[in-house]
Amino acid sequence: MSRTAIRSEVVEWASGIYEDLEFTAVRQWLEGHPGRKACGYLPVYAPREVIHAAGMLPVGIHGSGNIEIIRGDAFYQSYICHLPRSIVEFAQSGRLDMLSAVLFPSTCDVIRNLSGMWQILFPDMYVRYLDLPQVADPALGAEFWRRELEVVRRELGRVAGVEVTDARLRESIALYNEVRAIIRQLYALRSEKPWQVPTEELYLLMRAGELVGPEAFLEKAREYLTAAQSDDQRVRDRTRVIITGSFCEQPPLGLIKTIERAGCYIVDDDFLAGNRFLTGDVALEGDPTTALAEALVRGAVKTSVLYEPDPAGKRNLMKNRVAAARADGVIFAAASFCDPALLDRPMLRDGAEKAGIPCIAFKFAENSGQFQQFREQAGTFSDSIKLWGDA
Amino acid sequence: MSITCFVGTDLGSTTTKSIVLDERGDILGRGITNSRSNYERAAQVSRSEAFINARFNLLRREVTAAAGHDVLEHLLRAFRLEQTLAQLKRLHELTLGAAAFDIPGKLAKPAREAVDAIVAAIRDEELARFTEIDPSRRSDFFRDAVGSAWSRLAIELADPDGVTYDMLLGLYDKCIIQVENEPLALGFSDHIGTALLRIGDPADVHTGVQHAVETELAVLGEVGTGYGRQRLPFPKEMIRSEILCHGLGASTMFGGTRTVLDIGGQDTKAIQVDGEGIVTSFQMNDRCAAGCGRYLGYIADEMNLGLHELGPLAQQSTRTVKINSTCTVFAGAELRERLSLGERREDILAGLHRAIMLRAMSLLARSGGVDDEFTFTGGVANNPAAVSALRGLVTENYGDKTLNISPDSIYTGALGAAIFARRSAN
Amino acid sequence: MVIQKEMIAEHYERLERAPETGEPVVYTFVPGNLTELIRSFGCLPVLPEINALQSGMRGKSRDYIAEAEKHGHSEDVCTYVKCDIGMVLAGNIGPTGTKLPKPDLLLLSYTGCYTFMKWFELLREQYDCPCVFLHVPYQGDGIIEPEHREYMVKQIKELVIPALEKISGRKYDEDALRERLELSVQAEDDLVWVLESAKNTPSPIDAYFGAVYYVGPIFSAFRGTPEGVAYYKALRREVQQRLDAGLGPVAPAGPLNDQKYRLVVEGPPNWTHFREFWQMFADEGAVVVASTYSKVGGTYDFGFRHNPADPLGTMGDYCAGCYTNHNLTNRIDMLCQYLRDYKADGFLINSVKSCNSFSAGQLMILREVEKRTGLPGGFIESDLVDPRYFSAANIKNRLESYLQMVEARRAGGSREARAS
Amino acid sequence: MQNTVTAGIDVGSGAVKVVVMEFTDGTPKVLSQISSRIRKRDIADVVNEVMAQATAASGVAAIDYVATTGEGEDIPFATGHFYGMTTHARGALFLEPTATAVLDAGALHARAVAMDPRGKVLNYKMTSQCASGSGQFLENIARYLGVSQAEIGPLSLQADRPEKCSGICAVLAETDVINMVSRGVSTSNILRGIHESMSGRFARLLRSLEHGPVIFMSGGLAGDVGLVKALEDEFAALKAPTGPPPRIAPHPDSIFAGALGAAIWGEFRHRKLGAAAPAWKAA
Ligand SMILES: Nc1ncnc2c1ncn2[C@@H]1O[C@H](COP(=O)(O)OP(=O)(O)O)[C@@H](O)[C@H]1O
Ligand SMILES: Nc1ncnc2c1ncn2[C@@H]1O[C@H](COP(=O)(O)OP(=O)(O)O)[C@@H](O)[C@H]1O
Ligand code: SF4
Ligand code: SF4
Ligand code: SF4
Repeated sequence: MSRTAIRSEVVEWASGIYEDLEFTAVRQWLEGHPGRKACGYLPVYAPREVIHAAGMLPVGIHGSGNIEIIRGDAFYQSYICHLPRSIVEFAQSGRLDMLSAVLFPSTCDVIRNLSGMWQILFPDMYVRYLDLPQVADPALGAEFWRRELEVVRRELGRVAGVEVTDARLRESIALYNEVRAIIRQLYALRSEKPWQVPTEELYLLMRAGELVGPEAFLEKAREYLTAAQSDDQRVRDRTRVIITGSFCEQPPLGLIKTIERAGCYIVDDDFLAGNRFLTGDVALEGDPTTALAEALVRGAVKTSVLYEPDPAGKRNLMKNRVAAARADGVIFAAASFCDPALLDRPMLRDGAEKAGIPCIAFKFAENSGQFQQFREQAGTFSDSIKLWGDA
Repeated sequence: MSITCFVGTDLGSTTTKSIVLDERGDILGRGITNSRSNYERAAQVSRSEAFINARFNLLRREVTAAAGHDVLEHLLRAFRLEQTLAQLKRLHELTLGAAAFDIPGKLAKPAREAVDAIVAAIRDEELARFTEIDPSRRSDFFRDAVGSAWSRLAIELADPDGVTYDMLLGLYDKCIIQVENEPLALGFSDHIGTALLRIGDPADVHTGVQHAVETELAVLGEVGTGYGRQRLPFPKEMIRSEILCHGLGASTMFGGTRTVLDIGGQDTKAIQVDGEGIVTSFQMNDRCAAGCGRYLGYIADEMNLGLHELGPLAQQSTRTVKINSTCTVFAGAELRERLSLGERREDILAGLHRAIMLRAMSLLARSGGVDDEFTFTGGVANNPAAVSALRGLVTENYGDKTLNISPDSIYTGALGAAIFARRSAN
Repeated sequence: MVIQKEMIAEHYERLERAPETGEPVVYTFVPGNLTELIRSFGCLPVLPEINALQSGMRGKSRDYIAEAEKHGHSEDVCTYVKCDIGMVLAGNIGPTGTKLPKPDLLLLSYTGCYTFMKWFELLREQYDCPCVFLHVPYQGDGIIEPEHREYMVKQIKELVIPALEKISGRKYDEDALRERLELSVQAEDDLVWVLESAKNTPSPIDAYFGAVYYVGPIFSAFRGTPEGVAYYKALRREVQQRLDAGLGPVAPAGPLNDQKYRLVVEGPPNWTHFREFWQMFADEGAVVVASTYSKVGGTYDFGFRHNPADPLGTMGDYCAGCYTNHNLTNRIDMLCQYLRDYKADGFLINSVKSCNSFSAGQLMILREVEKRTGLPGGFIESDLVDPRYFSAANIKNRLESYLQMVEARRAGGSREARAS
Repeated sequence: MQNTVTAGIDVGSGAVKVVVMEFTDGTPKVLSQISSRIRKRDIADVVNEVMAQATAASGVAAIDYVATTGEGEDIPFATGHFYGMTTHARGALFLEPTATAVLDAGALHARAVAMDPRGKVLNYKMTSQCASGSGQFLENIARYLGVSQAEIGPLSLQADRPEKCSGICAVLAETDVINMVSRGVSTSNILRGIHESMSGRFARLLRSLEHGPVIFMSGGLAGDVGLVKALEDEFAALKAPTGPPPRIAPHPDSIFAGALGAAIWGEFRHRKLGAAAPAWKAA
């Protein structure tokens, strides 16, 4: 098969998974693994290693703009972001019945409260709210998180009927280290040659990775990476931008396409940030739970979800990311009503602008259907960077 | 003869409806008009229409027996014609006045001539319509019926370098308000005489008409409801929330009702009632009026169609277009954009109807779901495409449920109010 | 009450003088406020939420919010934050017209609300001052897990106390803290008595609109102070008098003695139209007999009291027990219990746009409480301090419809009772 | 140096505007400008029609660069496309060389754009997908009140006791207006009230930018003197902390700002790209 064909096959596979509102991939996995179970997790970060080590399929629950909302709106007022509506819609229509457990990380109060709703709506599912360690002191934070992880480890083991031994957990950690590595490579390639890795494709691949388990993902990601490295595409005259603020509710694919078509290359983003939450490898030596805890407390990506102990941290974040990605500008694209993203934005934007980085900001919803506004803004942004260069 | 009766008036945001009940609680008359700037007037007009309707119902049996059904129909249409002509006459006077005042200099004369010509043409059309055997349907409201004729004729008569279309339409827009808000004499006794003459004054119906004129309709109780209820000239205890009225009205129409969906012009309500018609929970749309009946009104305007034509057109769709935004004010723009993207009118319309119903489904879910039996009320229930979209969504999400729609659905709130009036009088 | 006004005015004046007197200033939040600890170091607490709500009541929030939005804040986020940031940008003049001092320390007790974290990160940018973070784990499973308690105590010991020692130059004095905690308990007892007086018919208090005044001192700067104790004693006397006389609370347009409906309310009030909002209830003869909002700074009526014998542990329990730190199941249980204990006719949720911590999930609460108690629930929407989101007509319509429904159901219920 | 002829086509949601410009040694001159309301017609037809009229009126035989803006991305004979804010900023400077910001208010949207003296967009802010305070809303109300578009402004200027129009939703605000009419509030006072709520909204947009001293108004609403006055009053009442309130600068040709900007940027690109075959020739 030609490289282009391999690549488009992978993208098509991923796109099929993305478009599928029935979680067929998960159901198929369960059929193919009799006796095993699936555990969902909400954005942004959940310790997938622990789920995997319990022999369960980790299932990222990210909402969707493509599902018609009927019951979801029954639980949410108009001024709450869209994500929990589609998730509740999935759940209430029985599409998530195959899950035996769901983890709710402390991303924001919406997801936090959703954990309580879940407990009431699905009393038979194991539900755990994961209070990520929000603390300035690493020793205290790591110790707290280690204990939390122990609880999850023990209880998922109970749900799965498996003892999550150190050896099992270490194996899972090793596997996820590989996953993290390949994602880093894909992101690096896109940043290097964005025309080779259109964000639309990268995104679909990442999105599929949330549903198929690490083994299947690794296989496809490797195929795609090899093909993309050498499948030469036309280089266009576009502006290099970072998209930030979309770590939880995901933008519709149309928005990603619109931004690229309006003259921008996306060279860094925080879509599905959970899969890049730990910036480095997790240690394979020593107690694996401690290793996971340390990795989060000492090596988490800088994000709105976690407290920033460094007073200059917010100010410098965009500057550092822009430098790393050699970007021309930053697009703050947050989900409407997303507290974490929107409350952080003034600080991040201030820092960026003080560093002379052009910025624009807009809000979307996962079900935004009209893109003119975004096209107009992204277009004007790239117009002005192109017409005026550094001036 | 005297008949005891009870009146309920529902001052909606788009239409005002009245129901007259007799002593036994049977509907004696229905009246409807478009809500307008003067709430009190709107309530008076719809009330007076309900009494006209009541009197026609009173004379129905006698006239039908004496002269046959066709004569009754003919008389009714003649009566409507007389009312229309009376309003048209007033509109004519006012527009001439406005033309003299607003349009300066040498255009004043041609403007007045154009007004004369338009009014004469409308008058002719109305007369011609009267002689037609089975005239096509159109809005019952003077504003809409005459407005669309005016606009059509103004396009024909306009002169881009002289009296323009905008000027002519401006005259209409300005004066129609006054016509609507003046207390014109449009009641039963005002026009029944001339209406009789117009159909040749058949002697065999005189007694029936005489009886209807002479019957006293003694109002023992009156309750107001609806969006504008606070402005009705009623004491507080005679005013009921429209939620309660819709619940009670729907449950009276269909005794098994447990869930009510009411979609009116500006609001949507999902109501759950118990076996007695008492509301147990309700939800209404928040401050955003997206996806309410008015939305369809804008769409109809944009397409130059009557409201009643929208549904049937949407039902010809083969492929529902997905619509996201349902901001009512932008409805027209959304439609234009979709059309410019090459979508078919029917398909867009189908999408719009589905979008409205999706919002309604959310409210229903919020209020506690859809229970058997389910009754759909309010003006939008007259729209077959809305009904079939709703039916589909309900079945998909709640399984098979009995869906009731009454031909009187738009009067549900008024009916509930009238029943309250009757109850509190007893 | 006059005393309350004086207490508050005095506190703000003292804050204004703080730069001269050298009293260190600690900013912190109402839920999870460690007032006794702060005071035991001779520091003065500032509660930005209180400033925000006061600005809302005094008609200043609109401009402050506009100011914050001009500086890049989104329309979508909590308006308390924007109101506060706007106030700071506009010169940091507090609600009573006195200048607010800069914080020497931001004590970020991360309790029951995500926004707190961002709020103080934002203030840290403004003031360039130290910020100490106290992570209070959420009661995800509806209990305070022992490890969580231990974790909080450790943080107080290892992070909070050293930070306070640093800015005040004083050593931690556990006995002084104990004394303050004892004062807290006295005030807490009286407050609970006052809140529970609403079990009487007619209720001598409004446990929502009135209670926001009553909880003011204890939720903010005056817990663990002699002034606080005196205030609650006086309040208790006043309520006792009304109770003895069979009188109801005094709504903005006059006393509400003729109480047609007894309601339980969930959610914070609107501050920009506070009096108008209250009067809408009073006009219909509705009195609120219990509310959850009056528990954001502590769920004392469920038995919690500060325990002087275990000063740090009790502070952990206090933080973790504030209303919004409870999971949904607990919140639902609490409402159901109020409806029963206070013999209410129904409950009403005022859902505010600002606050995800409160609002996300309220529609589910509505449904569950209705299901469990069989009592009718109502739902209205507004905002805390953004006047743009208060639509009087809309709220009035919903409220009226709701109360008419309550009445119809009462009448219907009695008819059914007669029939059987 | 040779003369360059360019055309700018601005496809709005309500109207299509076309200008034809000639540049002599880089100095621009407008040869013709035509606008036509779309009024339920097919957009492609309107564009062709207006283009034909504009080119006929300009008398040129060929156009070197046809630049589109607004919703005109798909016009087949265009040479290039610029995004709306880029062109409005440039067009504004052409019409009002001192302008520091543009308020572009049309039927469906409003946006405020701050630019530097070269027309570079520095910052912008736009309204959301909600119609409250939009031109469409004003249009609906005027229609209801029986007031023609040209009369809105002058009537609003006559207001003595403007009635505030509450409510966030335009549909509900319409009901407010109906209420006002029934309370006998005069048309002038109602219109002024709406203008005030719109100008409040616009001022908020503007104030969230660093808008400088001269605000150019473009878009259909720039022709509304009542709105312009309300906006001026709004700013005057604000007592900007630094300096006098900004000057609001409407311009009789402001509806052409987008098309002008497109034509000017077209010339800029044409110079950069070098001579190519003309984009359009007289038939
Ligand atoms: N004949 C009809 N066919 C289709 N739709 C109709 C018809 N009559 C009224 N409607 C719809 O009903 C709406 C008005 O409903 P109504 O219940 O009278 O509202 P309200 O009580 O708010 O005035 C209109 O906006 C329109 O969409
Ligand atoms: N003289 C005028 N007075 C008031 N409003 C006007 C005037 N001329 C046009 N408008 C309004 O301007 C709007 C159209 O503006 P335009 O910029 O063409 O919009 P768009 O770009 O969205 O098509 C309409 O809402 C119309 O009502
Ligand atoms: S999108 Fe933002 S507000 Fe919504 S759940 Fe995610 S983090 Fe929370
Ligand atoms: S989100 Fe709610 S709890 Fe948090 S600061 Fe705002 S109002 Fe307070
Ligand atoms: S979106 Fe439209 S319908 Fe909704 S509030 Fe805005 S103007 Fe009203």
